[in-house]
Amino acid sequence: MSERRLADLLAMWRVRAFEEKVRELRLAGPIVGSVHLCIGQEAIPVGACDVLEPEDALFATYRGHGWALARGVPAERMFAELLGRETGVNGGRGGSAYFTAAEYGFHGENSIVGAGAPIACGAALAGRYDGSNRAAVTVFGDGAMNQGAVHEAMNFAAAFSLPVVFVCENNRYSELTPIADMVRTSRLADRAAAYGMPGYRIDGNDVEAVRFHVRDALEVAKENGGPTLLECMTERIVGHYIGDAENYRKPGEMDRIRAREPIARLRAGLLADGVPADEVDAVEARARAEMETAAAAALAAPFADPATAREHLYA
Amino acid sequence: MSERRLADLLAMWRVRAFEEKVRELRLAGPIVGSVHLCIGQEAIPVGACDVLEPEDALFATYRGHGWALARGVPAERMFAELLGRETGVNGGRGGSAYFTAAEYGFHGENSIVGAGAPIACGAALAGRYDGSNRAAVTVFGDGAMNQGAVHEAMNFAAAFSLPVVFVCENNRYSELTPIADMVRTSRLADRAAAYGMPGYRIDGNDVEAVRFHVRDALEVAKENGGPTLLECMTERIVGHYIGDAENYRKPGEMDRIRAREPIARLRAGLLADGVPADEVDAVEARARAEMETAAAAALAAPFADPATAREHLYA
Amino acid sequence: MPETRKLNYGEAVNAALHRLMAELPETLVYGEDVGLPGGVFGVTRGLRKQFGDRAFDTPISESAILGSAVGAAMMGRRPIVEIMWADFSLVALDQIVNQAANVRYVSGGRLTAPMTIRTQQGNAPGACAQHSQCLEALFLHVPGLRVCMPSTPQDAYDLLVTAVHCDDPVLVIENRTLYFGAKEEVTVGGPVQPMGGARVRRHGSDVTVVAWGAMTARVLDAAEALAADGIEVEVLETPWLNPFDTEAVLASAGRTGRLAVVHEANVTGGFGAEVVARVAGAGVPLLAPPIRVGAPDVRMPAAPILAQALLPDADRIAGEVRALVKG
Amino acid sequence: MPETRKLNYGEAVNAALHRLMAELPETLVYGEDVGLPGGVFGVTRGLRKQFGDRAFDTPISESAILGSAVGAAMMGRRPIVEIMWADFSLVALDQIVNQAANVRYVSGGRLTAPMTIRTQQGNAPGACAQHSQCLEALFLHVPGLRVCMPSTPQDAYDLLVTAVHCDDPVLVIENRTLYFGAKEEVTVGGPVQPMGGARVRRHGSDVTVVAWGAMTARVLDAAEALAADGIEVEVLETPWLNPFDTEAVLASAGRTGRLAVVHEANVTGGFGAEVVARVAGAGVPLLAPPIRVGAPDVRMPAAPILAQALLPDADRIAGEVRALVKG
Ligand SMILES: Cc1ncc(C[n+]2csc(CCOP(=O)(O)OP(=O)(O)O)c2C)c(N)n1
Ligand SMILES: Cc1ncc(C[n+]2csc(CCOP(=O)(O)OP(=O)(O)O)c2C)c(N)n1
Ligand SMILES: [Mg+2]
Ligand SMILES: [Mg+2]
Repeated sequence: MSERRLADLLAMWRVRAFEEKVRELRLAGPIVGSVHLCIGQEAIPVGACDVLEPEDALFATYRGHGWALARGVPAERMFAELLGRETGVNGGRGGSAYFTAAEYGFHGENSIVGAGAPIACGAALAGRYDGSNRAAVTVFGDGAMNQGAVHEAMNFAAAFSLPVVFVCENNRYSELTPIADMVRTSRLADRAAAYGMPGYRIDGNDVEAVRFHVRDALEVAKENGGPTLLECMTERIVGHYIGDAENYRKPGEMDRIRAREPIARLRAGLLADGVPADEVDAVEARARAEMETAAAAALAAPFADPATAREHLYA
Repeated sequence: MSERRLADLLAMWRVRAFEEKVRELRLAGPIVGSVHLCIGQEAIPVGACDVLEPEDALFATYRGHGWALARGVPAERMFAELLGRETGVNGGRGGSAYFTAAEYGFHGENSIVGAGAPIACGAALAGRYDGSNRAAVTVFGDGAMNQGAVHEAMNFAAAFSLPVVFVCENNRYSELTPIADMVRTSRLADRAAAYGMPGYRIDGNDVEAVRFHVRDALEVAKENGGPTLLECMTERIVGHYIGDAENYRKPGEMDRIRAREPIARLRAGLLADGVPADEVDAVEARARAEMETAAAAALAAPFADPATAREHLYA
Repeated sequence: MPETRKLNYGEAVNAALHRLMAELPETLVYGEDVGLPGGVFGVTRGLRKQFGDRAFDTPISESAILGSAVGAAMMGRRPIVEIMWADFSLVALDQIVNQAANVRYVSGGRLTAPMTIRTQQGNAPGACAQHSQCLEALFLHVPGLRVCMPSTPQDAYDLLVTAVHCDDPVLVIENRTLYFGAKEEVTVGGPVQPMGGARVRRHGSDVTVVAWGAMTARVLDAAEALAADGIEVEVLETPWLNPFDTEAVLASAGRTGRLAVVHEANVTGGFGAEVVARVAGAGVPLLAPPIRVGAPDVRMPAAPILAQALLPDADRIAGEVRALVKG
Repeated sequence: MPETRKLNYGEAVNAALHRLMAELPETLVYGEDVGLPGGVFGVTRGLRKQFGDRAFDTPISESAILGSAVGAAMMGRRPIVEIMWADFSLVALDQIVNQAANVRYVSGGRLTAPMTIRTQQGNAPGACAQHSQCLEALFLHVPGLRVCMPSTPQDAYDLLVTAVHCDDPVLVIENRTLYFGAKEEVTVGGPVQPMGGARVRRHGSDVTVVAWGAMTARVLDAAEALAADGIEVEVLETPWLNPFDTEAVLASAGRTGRLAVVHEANVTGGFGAEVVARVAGAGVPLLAPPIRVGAPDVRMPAAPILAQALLPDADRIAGEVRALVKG
């Protein structure tokens, strides 16, 4: 048991160390443009991807680095992507907010709020005809629940009992605006009932809870039971994007967030269970070292070749 | 009491007689293009418009003739509109499916499924600032419930407690496709809970029930209680549009529909209550006569002047 | 084994769909009312019966229809989805422009979106401003999409077959006023035609008129009338708008020395501007400034008497082309 | 009482919004993050504080934002709504094209939609294909809308003031790479300027370059470089694209005998085609075929090194204009 929890911790630390390295590279210059980190939300991708099968399709958002990493996309190729290198998963075409790596079962980030949900329905639909046992997972934020495309996707999936898991990462903010101010009832999971599908609000900072619920939803989906909505409660420890002044935070908010963030929590649990502190902390060191190595390799790679910028528009 | 019911009957007969005359003119030639009749659904506009105040805004769909008539738009100007005459409410620019008559409190049909719902939110929002006591009513079909814009509008209205009444005319079909096949749970009123607003499924063929619920929803709205969704169960006695072969009808379906359609039902109720048959039937005759007169006047009006076709694009 | 059948435009689309469903098992056909009812224009009739749940009806959810097509195509299906009117694509344009058009480019070709969007557009008598627009110019400004607009039964068949075989997103824009036109001899079952290319619908030496969609027939009528006046019009139809056969236009305009472009869409910002700009940019010497004939920049009124005052018809086209030739 | 202030582009927008909220009680300002946070670019800062609930945040619901603006405008409000990126308008284009643009025309002027849509567009370093598009051509093909694209602080102020005073729907397309530019002297509080008109940003006799948006500054840089080579460029900025000052373009091109149009949008189907087509159609005699400079027809890659290879910069513009002049 503590082995799995250490593995979870490592996976979460990989995500966090990746994100922290990205932030460093963004602030130092080599990475440019808008970057959305998932620091504080690591338990969701780690718990979910652990139970995905290779045939499953995964659609994330601009806040998708953690999902890609947890799905197995090599960190070096992700750094390279953010750095605009030839070796990036998309050779720099996608960048931080819109890369894709289908060869690793990661069907892409998306920079349009809510747009991945209908696309995931299509991936699930395809499985009806291609003999695969595919389910599709689509990830989006609390704010995306108010976007028309997400509504259409939920009804479409429910009406046709498509194997889709709708993962809503409720980090309480849509950019700089509290979701609580933009809805009348704040339990977004309850919206599932509108479509006749199950919806659960779960602790998104508990990797075990995420794993349980995603596995359960995938099983239902693959047994032709149709879609599920999982509202995973979490919080960003960082801004919406790198550079966000976070003026919207309330007094004490950050302390509260830090007290229940998933990594600190799992670490505390492991220590309480008697796992030696050095063993636990070695995990962090290992993850950080991996990310340093990956980043260094990416930084050493050649830039994307401008002569190729017009390629691959059409078949 | 029977006086009000006779008035309801007259109002419903006016709608039906109008629609039947439109069908005649469409089949005979003078009206061209796609026409969507509301025969069978008359109780909804008649019950609802009876309790609307002059300051309220009303947004209907392409199936909006009944709503316009019940709101007080003169039949002659509506016939003229459908006939492309200069005297039409929009001088022929709107036609059967997209006319508007704000001067009568009818803020327009709309030929894009679901598009009127966000617009109605704006009309309601305006009332917050202009000192009026306006509520907005937006009408759409069962199929429109699956359109993204309607979802966004419901959340928008609920989040801001806007005085909007969402009237869903559930006639069990979206064009030629049963709504039951396009949703997982067929009680559309239950979707209101997703937004934290009340939702009621009501008998849309009972003019009294419609009046009660719309009045109640308007009162709540005007007391700052926010929006309500009313799912009004009804059925078309006619095709989706004039010319629809209605191949999708099941055996016995039309008989069942005719047995509970609102006019026959109210007529039977009046007779059962002892209102003399000739008094009841005089209502139909009066409505038909009015519509014949109105249509004749419209047919006698000059066609819209092609020289004006480019006017009124910009201020 | 190619064979010849007498089909009208709508039937030709239907024949192409039957062929495609039979020869490409990865095809799916779906959209509002396209399954059991066979489409509001009857164009998808028979598919549900013959191909079962590979043809189905959907909710009125254009974002879900288009988005799911993107996702299914990424996974190797070849969806053929219908947007009932081109006007309705505007509720979900994101899925075409921000999603479908990016798939191949951003992934460097590792993911693709081989999907076909069938739609139809234009004015028909009595149609309102929300059911009358010609929107091809919007799609033609979006790199990553292919766009065609057949006007004959043969092209309705051929272009759809080519579109569905294409490994990129293709918009096939049909026209409801053509569906129930005259039956013509249509060769079905032949080889998949290459994408692109123009059609010389009439040879002439005095002026080149480029047209597409429902305007093609009106231009041919106008050319007939002008021939009686001794004006010989070369009518070049470009049913493929992306890829567009610029060479054919340059060559014809170079030969005749005069150019008119006719489309039903509003003139300003219409694709006619692009055609004129290409000819001007290529420095083709012309005897007179090129003209564009289209709907004036106004919304479309429902009353036929008003709409007719705006839409190009054979008379107006002939008049403008005559003025171009006679100076 | 006009006064002069040192403002950058973003501050000029902010100043215009403050003025408009103060002078037109029927204005409302709303959109995603525009209220309490003051906008993701800080452009709406202070409005919430000063004008209370006339400035507010909304859900991420572009159809609701735009649709409610149409409805509020019909009822006499003058909403100023923000679509954070022009790319996002594609999830809700229906409300602009099928709804807002039709209100006045269909009702014969009895209903109107005096709403302003503020958005911003274009590439900024690192931005992905879904956050980089220049979409003005789509809106310019829609009769019933007004469209402008200010590039200077003064125009950012003036055009927005004019837009909000206009009784029709107006799109004001800003550019986020300009928001934090240099402060300039801006006259605020002056009379509402008329809609339309071009700006001669530089006089020259050898070639006319028409530009708008973020390209204007690059064209001016290119003109400076070309002047060193003895090529005198007339730089005509057309911040109003609808109405478009065709006369000014014809006159300038007629004077210089050469025409280039520069925009950041993809070339095919861009509004540059319309400008060229108007000049060609007017028969303005030119010494060389007109050229269009813009992004090639491809999606926008995120890596700056790739994007730079596609976007027109001063060097490329100068090179193409030089080739035009030198033949
Ligand atoms: C259609 C659309 N509208 C607006 C935006 C701008 N935007 C980017 S992220 C974001 C907030 C999303 O909030 P949420 O869904 O809660 O996700 P989070 O960022 O919190 O993970 C917004 C409004 C967008 N990208 N797409
Ligand atoms: C966005 C959009 N999609 C599709 C259509 C075509 N269409 C017109 S009416 C209709 C069916 C609407 O069904 P419902 O909402 O139940 O209303 P009803 O016609 O039954 O009154 C459809 C699909 C449209 N007008 N707009
Ligand atoms: Mg969030
Ligand atoms: Mg219905």
